[in-house]
Amino acid sequence: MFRKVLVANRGEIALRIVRALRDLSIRSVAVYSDVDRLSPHVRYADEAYHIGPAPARESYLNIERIIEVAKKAGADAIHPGYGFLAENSDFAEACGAAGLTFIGPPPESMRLLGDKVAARKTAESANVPVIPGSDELTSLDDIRRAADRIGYPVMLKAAAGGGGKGVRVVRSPDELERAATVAMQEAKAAFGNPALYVEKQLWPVRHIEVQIIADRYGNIVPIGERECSIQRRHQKLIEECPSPVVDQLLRRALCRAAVRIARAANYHNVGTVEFLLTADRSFYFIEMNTRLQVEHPVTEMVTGVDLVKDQILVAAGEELPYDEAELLTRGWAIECRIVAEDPFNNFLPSVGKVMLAREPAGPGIRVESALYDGIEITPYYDSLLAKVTAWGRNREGARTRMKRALTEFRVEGVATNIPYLLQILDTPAFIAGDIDTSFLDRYQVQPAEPVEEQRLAAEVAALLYTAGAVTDGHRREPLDRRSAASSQWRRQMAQLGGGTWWRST
Amino acid sequence: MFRKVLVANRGEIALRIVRALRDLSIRSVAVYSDVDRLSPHVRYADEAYHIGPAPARESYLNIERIIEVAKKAGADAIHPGYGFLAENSDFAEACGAAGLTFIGPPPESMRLLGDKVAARKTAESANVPVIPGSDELTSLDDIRRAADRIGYPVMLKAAAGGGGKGVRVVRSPDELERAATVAMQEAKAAFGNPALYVEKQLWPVRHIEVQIIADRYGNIVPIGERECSIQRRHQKLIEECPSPVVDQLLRRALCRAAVRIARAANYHNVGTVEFLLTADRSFYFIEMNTRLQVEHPVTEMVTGVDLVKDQILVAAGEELPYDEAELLTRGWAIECRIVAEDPFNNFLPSVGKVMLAREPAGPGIRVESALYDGIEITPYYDSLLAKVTAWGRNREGARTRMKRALTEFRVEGVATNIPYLLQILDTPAFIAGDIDTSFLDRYQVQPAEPVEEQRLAAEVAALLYTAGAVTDGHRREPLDRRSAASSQWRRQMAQLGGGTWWRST
Amino acid sequence: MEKYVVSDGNGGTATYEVERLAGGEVRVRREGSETWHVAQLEAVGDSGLFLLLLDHRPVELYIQGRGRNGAVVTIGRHNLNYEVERWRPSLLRRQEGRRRPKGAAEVTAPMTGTIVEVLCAVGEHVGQGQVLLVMESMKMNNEIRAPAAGEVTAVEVAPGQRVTAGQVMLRIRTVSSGEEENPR
Amino acid sequence: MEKYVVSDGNGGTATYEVERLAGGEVRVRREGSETWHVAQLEAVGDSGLFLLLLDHRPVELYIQGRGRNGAVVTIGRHNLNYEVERWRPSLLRRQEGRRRPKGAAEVTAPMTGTIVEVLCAVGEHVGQGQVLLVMESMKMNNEIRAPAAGEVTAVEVAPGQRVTAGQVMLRIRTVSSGEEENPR
Repeated sequence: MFRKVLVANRGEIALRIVRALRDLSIRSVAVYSDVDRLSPHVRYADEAYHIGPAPARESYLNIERIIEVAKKAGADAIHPGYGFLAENSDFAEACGAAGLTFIGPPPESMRLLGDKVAARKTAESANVPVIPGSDELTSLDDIRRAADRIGYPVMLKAAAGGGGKGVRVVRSPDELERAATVAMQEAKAAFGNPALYVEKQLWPVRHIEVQIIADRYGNIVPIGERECSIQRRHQKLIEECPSPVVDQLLRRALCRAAVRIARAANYHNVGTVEFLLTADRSFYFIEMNTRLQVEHPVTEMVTGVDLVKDQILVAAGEELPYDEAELLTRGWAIECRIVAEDPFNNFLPSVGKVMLAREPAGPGIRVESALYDGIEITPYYDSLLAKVTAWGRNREGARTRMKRALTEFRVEGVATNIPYLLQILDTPAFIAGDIDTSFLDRYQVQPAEPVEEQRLAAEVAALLYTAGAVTDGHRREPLDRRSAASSQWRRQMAQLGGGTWWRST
Repeated sequence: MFRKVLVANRGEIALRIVRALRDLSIRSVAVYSDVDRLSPHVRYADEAYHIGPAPARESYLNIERIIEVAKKAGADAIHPGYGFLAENSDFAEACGAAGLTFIGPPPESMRLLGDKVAARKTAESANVPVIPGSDELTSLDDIRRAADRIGYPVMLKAAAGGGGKGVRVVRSPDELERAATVAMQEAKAAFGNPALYVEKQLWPVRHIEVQIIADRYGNIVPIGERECSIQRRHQKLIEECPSPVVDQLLRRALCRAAVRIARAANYHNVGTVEFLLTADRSFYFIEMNTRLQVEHPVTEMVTGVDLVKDQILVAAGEELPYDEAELLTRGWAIECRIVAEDPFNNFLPSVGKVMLAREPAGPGIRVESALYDGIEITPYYDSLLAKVTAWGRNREGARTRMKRALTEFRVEGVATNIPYLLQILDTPAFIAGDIDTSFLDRYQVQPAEPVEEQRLAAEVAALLYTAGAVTDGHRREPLDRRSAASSQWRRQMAQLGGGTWWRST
Repeated sequence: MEKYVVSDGNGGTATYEVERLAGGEVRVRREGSETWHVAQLEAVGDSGLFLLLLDHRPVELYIQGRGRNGAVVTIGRHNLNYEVERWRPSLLRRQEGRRRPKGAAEVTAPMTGTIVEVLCAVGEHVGQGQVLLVMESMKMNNEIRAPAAGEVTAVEVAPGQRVTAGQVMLRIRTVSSGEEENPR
Repeated sequence: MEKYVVSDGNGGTATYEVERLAGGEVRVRREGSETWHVAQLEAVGDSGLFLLLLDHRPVELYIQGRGRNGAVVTIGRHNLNYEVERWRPSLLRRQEGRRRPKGAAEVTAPMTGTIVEVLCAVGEHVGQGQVLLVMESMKMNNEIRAPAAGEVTAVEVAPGQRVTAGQVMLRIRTVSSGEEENPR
């Protein structure tokens, strides 16, 4: 077993890993950029090393520096978390070259599954359905033939590209020529290669994924599916386990497919196989994420498996301590991602100081967070502040507990999407589990004004606060340090009998 | 179903109930004494009413006032929590007379099981073993005959008494006369009645209890056992579910016995049947607690049952939504009670202001707490501040997570038993599950001095703090408001360039 | 009995009668309403969190003082900015004067980030809500929209430029009702 | 290079050499040790919680300032009380003088509560750790023990009496080594 592991990440996931290491009695080494020195992942670790300035490419993406620190600290292994270097096969190889275990799959598997075309071929070879599509095409005639064969609507995608760049949806044959011409121009401009490929546009679809874990001895265990159809700009926002539409038969088929792909890719460690599921209950492989997933807690709460602990164990060469038949699933879990974005201002990221962070708790609630009072939210990293997972004996039980938890969650000083999440949880479609990947695109944020009851409370509070009619004299210094006058006045008030101004009249 | 429920309690258990009510979409009414206005159970409730000054007899034990508030607020039911009025059958009857549902068993069951002798008879009638003992005795000869029949060691207890008052352990016949004479004198002085009864002293024993829940339709479901042998002064400190020594056969026997007693007492709602378990795996009924138990979370984490939610449902006349066969138990849970007592100062209760309360979180950890930064711990109520429950796939997994959680838990300003709990968790006996009710009596607190590493860190911190060598100038106002000089000096320092004193040299 | 005027940032005002009760409670009535409310406000620790008990309803609020008479109250998702003054006959009229919007608007950076695209030019007339700029922050592109209809009078940023939160990026002369008069 | 003397409440002192590095880090060495340590101290929010990074080891501490040069540092279960002064040749001698315990001790109430029993009387000689009083608080009886051996010189409470935290309940003249001299 490892004696010491470096965690090459930050925020809530780094803290999650530090905690798992502590549970395993393995020493943890945190790394931090200039702006993260006070983060909980640093404070809760056994050791901590500064690795550079705030921008990720100079710190959390700095392979050389991270490996240097790991060797200096005497670590045996590196856990990459998710994001940053987690799917970087060069990093995995560099770890190996430095004599450090990379806690993740073998670099070859990462490379194979990271290449779109190769991953698709792997899935086909494993008898897993992929989205009907063409090879690379460069002539309009070939594109038209492919589209006719596949059937409209189709998507045109840059063969050399990635992300959403150059993607065009074509609903009917008469739209094809114009769309293909523009898409080829864009592809050439963006990637230097005009080649396109044509893919069936499936709609409506659900995003369903299967969690797997594999050891080095050929044991591959699927640990249930997750439903991740609630997405905004391709960012998952609410995930659940299990899916409201996956029954035992479909679950078995999905799990078998996921295991076949993992086996075909010589995979070990944790991974997630993503599928699209259409209304007729057909599923299609999209891609495999070769790392721990943000939404892993929903699986953990329903199955009782500790994915982070177990991925460390299998990376250390241990055999999986359970097989599929031993895993008992129980109840339902829903996760909400709390991000620093303002839902009432076009989802602008909000930065600044969190004056107060009070997290929810109580039965069925798990919070993964690196918030603390006084944390500065900076523009350097993604906007994820915390994850709340709610467990219930059934979906409605998890949903109501999630609402309770989000109502308890206070983040003052920085706008979050909590009110938006509360709105989504109350839509009839979400309550019914009737969701697909376009759900949030269709959903309009309710721009709620304060209700009369709130306005009255706020006015009365402002009145009592400024008039000094605060019980017990607990008056705080104003945050606005510029207004020294106010501060002085408050001090005078305090000398005249505290905030209990009323008592002195 | 109820529309509105008054919670006649305070602290973490009142908050637990408020949360359950929210999960059920039932409005909650909190009550508070003078010192509890800012408590989370008040803040998280839908309504809150003041019921009197701090001493419990004038507030949380004031039956008339609580029922008056319940009627004023339009509540349908009252949840008593545990402690205070939870086992007061007069209160349960007063609720009924006022047209309010008491969320607990029927007053007749409470009365029957609250009477030691009647409870013992009920157990015997239900074929449940009780501790061998005598009837009430007043002559020395009768006492000697009873002791001889039962076999030494025996305990002499005041027949009219309760608590530990007048209890004497007699190890051999030659000790009997003196002990019985003194015990009768004490009993007469304390209760006006010198009558004693003689009971077999069982030792070593474990305290094992069975959680049950029953609806109004005769369905009684046992929900597993709890091991509560870690006690100090008869106060449970660490509880777990399941027990390290209870196997499937014994579990079945314990559960059957618990159900028989509940049925004999016409019981419904939640309740706990307590047993002593001897080394030869015999068990003896002690008493039945006719209320929710402090340690209910361990059962909840292992079974997935929400005991508070379900007790509200059955009180509202619903049928139990599960039977024994449907309950899946999974893994292991351990609870630690965090109390405001100083383990290094003879366990003196500590009162005062909690300057900082940071609770643990993460996978497998559940915290039930009513702490917040700034809360005043007063001498009016018991010293329970919070409960931490850790779940793991096995006992060792739960234990290591508990250690992690207690290490993360910070309570500044008031001494707690957290270091003591950490010591206990690391004893070989606890690790082996080899515990009995006298474990803590034998255990000596390790009066740990700071280790050299800690002393160095503290000295360096004091040095950098007072010298103003604090990074980023985050200097706080001294808590000691008496030292205005210091405060002024700090302000001057701030004007001279903040706490970054080093930068200005 | 005291009387106070509570003004929100948007020109709305309400007058309250206030009366003290025992134990720190207060009775308040909004002018124009028949209802007296019983209220009590207390700080929860030193963090800025307050508990208001209003007619037995607990309400958590976050309050930041602003100057002698001001307070920003956060309730749920709402940040409400108040000024509170003792009531005087002349007060309401002055409040009225404040209500009208000014004829110019500044578009400031809502967060630190980098300008990706500028989608308007000086002299251009833009509609309320029209996208003026795209800026990148936290690995996301964000559209900055016009707060009001008007004419762009200045563009102070260019693509690739790094801006900090609060920095003025554009100026707009608005064409709303505020243009006719600008008191004092 | 600066030099400081750090004194704990029990007469222990340590002298430190201090040197500043870039980025807020500091190099410190305890006199008598060969080892230089790299340290950095920073406040986590405004709550009194601090992070000390000491040779790459993160240590959370809770610090309360006391006067101009004092700090109470809580580390783990320990509350340590320090005074820090710039080093001067005369300093150590003065520190020495402080070490000796005084010849009198007060027994104060550790918490608010009610006296249940008084188990000693004026003039009685008591041993260290002997139970002097029983007081009730939080529904529990608690034994108050003698902090040192000595003679009880005053009993200021009686059974049934309510006492508040910090209130003097008993006075003891101690018979420890401190009695021979009482500097200044």
